Amino acid sequence: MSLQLGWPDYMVIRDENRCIKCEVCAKQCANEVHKLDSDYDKMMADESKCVNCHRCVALCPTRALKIKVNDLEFKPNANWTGSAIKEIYKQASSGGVLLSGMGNTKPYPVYWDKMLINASQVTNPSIDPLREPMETSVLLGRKPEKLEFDKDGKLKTKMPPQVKLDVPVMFSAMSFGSISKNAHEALARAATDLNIMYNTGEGGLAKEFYQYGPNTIVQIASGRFGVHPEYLNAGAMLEIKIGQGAKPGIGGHLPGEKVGEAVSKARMIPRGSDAISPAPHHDIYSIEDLRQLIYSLKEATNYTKPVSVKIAAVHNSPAIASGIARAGADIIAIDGFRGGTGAAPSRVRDNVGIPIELALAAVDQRLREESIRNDVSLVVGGSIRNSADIVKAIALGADACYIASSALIAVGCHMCQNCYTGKCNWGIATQRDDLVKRLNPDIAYERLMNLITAWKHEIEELLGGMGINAIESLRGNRLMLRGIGLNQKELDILGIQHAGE
Amino acid sequence: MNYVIIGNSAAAVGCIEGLRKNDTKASITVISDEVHHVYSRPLISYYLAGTVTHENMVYRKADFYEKMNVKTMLGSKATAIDAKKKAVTLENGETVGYDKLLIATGSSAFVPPIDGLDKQNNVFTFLKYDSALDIEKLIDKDAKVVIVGAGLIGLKAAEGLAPVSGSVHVVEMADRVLPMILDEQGAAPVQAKMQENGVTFHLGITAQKVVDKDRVEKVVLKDGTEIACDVLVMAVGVRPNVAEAMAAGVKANRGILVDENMRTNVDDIYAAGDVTEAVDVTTGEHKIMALWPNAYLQGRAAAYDMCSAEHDFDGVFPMNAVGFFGLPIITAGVQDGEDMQVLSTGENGESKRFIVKDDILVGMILVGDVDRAGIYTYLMSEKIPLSTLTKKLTDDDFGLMAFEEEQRNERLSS
Amino acid sequence: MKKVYADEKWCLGCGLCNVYCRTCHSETNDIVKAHNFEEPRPKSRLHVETGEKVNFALQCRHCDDPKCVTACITGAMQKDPDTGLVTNDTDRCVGCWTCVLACPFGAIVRDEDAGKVAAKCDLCVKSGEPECVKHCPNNALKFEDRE
Amino acid sequence: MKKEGEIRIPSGCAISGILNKNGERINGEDIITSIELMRDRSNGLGGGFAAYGIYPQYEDLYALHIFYDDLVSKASTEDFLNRHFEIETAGKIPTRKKKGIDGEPLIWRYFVLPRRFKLHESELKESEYVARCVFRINGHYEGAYVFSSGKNMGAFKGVGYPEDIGRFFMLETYEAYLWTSHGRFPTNTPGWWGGAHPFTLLNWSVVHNGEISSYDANRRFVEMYGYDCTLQTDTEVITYIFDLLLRKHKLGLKQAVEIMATPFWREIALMSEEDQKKFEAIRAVYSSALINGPFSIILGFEGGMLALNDRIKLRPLVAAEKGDTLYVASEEAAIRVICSEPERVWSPRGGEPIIGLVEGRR
Repeated sequence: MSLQLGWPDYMVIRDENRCIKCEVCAKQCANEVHKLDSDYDKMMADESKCVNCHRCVALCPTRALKIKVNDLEFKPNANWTGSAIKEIYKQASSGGVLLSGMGNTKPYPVYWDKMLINASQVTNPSIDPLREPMETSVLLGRKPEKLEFDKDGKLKTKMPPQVKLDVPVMFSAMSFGSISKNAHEALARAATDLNIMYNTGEGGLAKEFYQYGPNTIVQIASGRFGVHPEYLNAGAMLEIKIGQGAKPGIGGHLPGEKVGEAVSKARMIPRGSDAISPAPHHDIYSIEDLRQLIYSLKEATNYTKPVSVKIAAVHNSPAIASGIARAGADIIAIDGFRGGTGAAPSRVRDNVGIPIELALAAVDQRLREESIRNDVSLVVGGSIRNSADIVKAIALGADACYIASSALIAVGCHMCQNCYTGKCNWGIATQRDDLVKRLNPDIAYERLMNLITAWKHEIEELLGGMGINAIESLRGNRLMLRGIGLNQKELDILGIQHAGE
Repeated sequence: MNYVIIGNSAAAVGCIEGLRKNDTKASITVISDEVHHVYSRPLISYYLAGTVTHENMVYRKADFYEKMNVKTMLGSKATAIDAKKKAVTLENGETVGYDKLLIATGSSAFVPPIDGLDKQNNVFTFLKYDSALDIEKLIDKDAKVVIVGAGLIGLKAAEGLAPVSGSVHVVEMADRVLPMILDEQGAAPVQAKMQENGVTFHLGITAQKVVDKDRVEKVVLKDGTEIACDVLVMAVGVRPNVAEAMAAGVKANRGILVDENMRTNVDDIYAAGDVTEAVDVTTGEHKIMALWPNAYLQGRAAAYDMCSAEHDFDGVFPMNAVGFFGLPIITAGVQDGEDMQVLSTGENGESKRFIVKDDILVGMILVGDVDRAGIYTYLMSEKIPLSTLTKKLTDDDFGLMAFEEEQRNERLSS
Repeated sequence: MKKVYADEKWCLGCGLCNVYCRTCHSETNDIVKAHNFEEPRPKSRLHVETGEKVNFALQCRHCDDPKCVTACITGAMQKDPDTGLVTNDTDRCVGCWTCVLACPFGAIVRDEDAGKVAAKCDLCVKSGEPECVKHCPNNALKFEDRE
Repeated sequence: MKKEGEIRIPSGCAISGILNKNGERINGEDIITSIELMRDRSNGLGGGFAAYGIYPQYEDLYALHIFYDDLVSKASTEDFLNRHFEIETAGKIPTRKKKGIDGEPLIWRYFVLPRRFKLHESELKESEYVARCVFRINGHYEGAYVFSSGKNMGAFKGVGYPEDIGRFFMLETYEAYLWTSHGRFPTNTPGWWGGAHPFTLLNWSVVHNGEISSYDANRRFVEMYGYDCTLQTDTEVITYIFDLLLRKHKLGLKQAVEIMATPFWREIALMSEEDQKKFEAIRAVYSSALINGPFSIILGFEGGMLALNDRIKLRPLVAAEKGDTLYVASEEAAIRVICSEPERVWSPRGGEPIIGLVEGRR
């Protein structure tokens, strides 16, 4: 079909006075947007291929390039917006489901930005983290109801396995396959040196990554790719992935092009074959089935590693979370609907699930009402963008946060949302050798270290400001939060008062 | 230890610098019939063309001898060597004793027998700074220059004199320029380039006689062509200056025979530079390789051997970089022989010609595009089998990428 | 001595090193002017070799026993005994290209525009790190002392 | 303006405690003198005392001290009391008129025991039964507030300077082996008698100087275990944490301290492997019972007292000893004013407890 009803989404704007025809843009664009025209000795652009990933912009040594959203518009219509119309064009031309990468783009409320953090003034001294100890470590795992000591004060209770994080942040599940080996390596190395955890995602684990075991969460998802006893015992924590915030109720699909030799080995599937994760686990059709899987995994790992169950934040999350806690999970991970993904149907991504803030507040409250909040750890993810989001999440009741998009942005992701094409110009969401090498894990590692170290400092500052010197004293400390511009229902669900109250 | 060097050019400097690397105290004496501070012989044509100043003619800075603690006896010709007494006799009768002696006397121009060519004061060779200074006095915008010989020296003389004189005619017995190093394909663009710049060639012919009174006024070729002449440059060839050495019992063919450490057959007598016949490491044959870089390396190799110092001297082979009016030419190794395979490429007056024997690169001629030629030189000196390379020699982007990964990375990390 | 080392594993062949090398060796020290306006056009002293799987940027290795120095007919090419830096005195260089012939890395660049002289990496350390290293977007060039 | 319990009110304070380790009883004059010296640490909006050993004649009965806003609330509360307790005796707590003390509620005292069948029916331990009844009254009977519920001990508190409160309650007429007291400096309060310190539950009493920044984390933690933080005060939540740890989880005082002012990770790192494991377990299980922010507290209980600072000592706390008497106070002067030549005076480090136990008692 040659009839194209739409037009390129972006415009490539080149300052001819600044362009030095070094061709860096051409060499760096996997979408082949830029080209040196030798007849006219000028750089030319095919804008229809541009995905606005900014690789060319970032590398252009003279800042001669700008990518702008194409400002060509339809007749103004608040209902039939340009994107609504263009999506119809696309589907009418392709007959396919609209795909997208990364997180929800719709303007739903971001509750993090509607909560404000408290600080001490006069009655209670703020603490200077540069001068006083400031503790950001947390322990994830199941907690017994109480501890027993003998008469000499020695501990009698046998503790279930715990995982200690120096900062309440973990790199959440991103499979080797959806992201490149170099990205994976950077995450693993940074997690190790930060003493936090990274998550294998559902892609299994290449042997060379076993060395990062103490800081690895091995994930078991519905496709069971790369799952075997050695894998289960390779990490320090296990995670059953039930759902993902970006696509609740949907399985995964790694296209065969991304299944090269290394990915094929790690996943234990033939090279070039599509890796399709079913929507549900076909051995979990109910909560009691989950219990069986949790205990199977505990048996397989000799009760030495905590088991997490990850769900997408959906309407009924509090009850589901309660069930998970009672089914024996040690950690409940909840992923909000702004969370990222390598590929999701756009309609699902943009319309299914609920914001993590509300899910977190509701789950924490529900578990407290059932007096089981202290039994389990609660980890939340789904668009944690900065240290303040983390502080707010913990004040709402989380033990720790999962970050993925932030980590990828730290190593270069520009949120073009085209991960599913496998042509990630930043070497992150790709398996193409020439693109993969663009992400030097040494650099990526350092940037991740920097990011989390910076966040740690900020968390310490915010804690100190609140007069708190251990992060556990912030957990569930909702008095430290006030809402801004929220209605009473939202305040009630978040369990916070409005600013000024 | 007392080192004596006869000669004061590249080989001498190589020897001095080599000695001083290993021995800061020993006495070093340089004896030369030339009066000049060590200068760069190949720059003579540049000097005449006015592109290099007198100050820049020096090969090493003015304080070189002082810094190197070298005793110089410049303007003193060594007339005899007594290998038994280990002494050199100078023209003035003085003798200089040595423990180790380097003969680096270079070569002299060979002047063929031409009728009437005798003792005229406007006939020059083009080997020494003194001749350049003499020529300079006779050159003006109307001066007519005739050069006999279109070898390297002849053409460099032509290049140097063309811009500052009225006319330059070059007479060459062979049918092309640079017959010793270029084939026809390589020679044509050189000739063209020189003609563009005002040089007239008379090829495949010899000068039969000169017409003179007290100076040469005309050169008459075999076919009777007469060429008016104010300055005549004789550049048909050179001869190593071996006489004094041979008299002392040093063995020589055309040049002094030396081994890989520049030793002659006589104990404690070494020879280096244009005066020698050394081993061409690409062929294993002894030959004269009268080229500046080789002279330096040989002088230095001799020094290391004199001091019994470790030295990873790879030996030398013919290699040369020249250029005429901006057209660069690089040659190395052999140009022909048995069982040779020739690979060539090129267009628009640029050409590359590689001579391969048994999977090893043994020679090349690059005209015009000489970039990265050293990589080929490296292939030759290291005798790297071409079949291990991932690219063809004639590929446009031939480079270190052609090497296998391990070798390449070793090179990159050196 | 500290030298620039290329790591072909991470080189993207983007050529930014060339851009910054050229700029650093320009009169104006301005990228745009150096590339678009300056006459003669400044030369980069690097060779970026690109292949299907690997790329690398190569510049003068500042060898211990530099063949370019021993080959130089004018004495323009010298290795500084203290710093180890191999530099070419462009006032004395006549552009005979013997160094080009001698350098086993092919690292010497002919600068025909700037008066026919050999151009080579001088490690431009005035700003701490050579420009190519500083601007390599993927750490494929390292300025290190590996001896 | 919202009253205590409807809003959280930060405050600064003075505290003081006197314990005779032999169980010898002294009257209330000394503790009043001690707290009076620190008058400028209070602002007249709250003061109070806890005294142990004051009701030897009713040693086995729960002494409920209750504030009533009015007779209506008294009537309904007494109805509740009658249904749940055998009331041995009841009456107004004796007071005297005191300048600066006004607006006092009705202040009643009941010596009670749980009704047998009710207790049996509840299947609770006696103490838990009593505690729940207290929560019930405080949470659901408007205008009534039980401010003391232990045996052979009692709290006396109100709005005013502490020394005035002490004299208002005629504490010189009581004899106790342990006295604690509190002068309050709330930054914003309508002055509600129930909001004054000490806060008590059963035999626990807590006086506290500070404003704990972990409040809501602590509150939401204890509320999982049946506590109802109606007052939203630090002392209330601290008391409940003590009650949870000491009474419900049966931990020792030392462990309670190790939980509430737990060592820093960097200190734990230097400990023996066994202790590292212990503290890792403590910080895992009881992380929400860590009291964070500035505080110095005195926990009074039947068997003695425990004084404790926050981990980085953001509030003052001084201790002294003379003979069998242990003194703790916010300021050294407040000790010296009643004990001119102490044998030993020291300032405990942050997180380091001072524990004084009475011979022969728990």
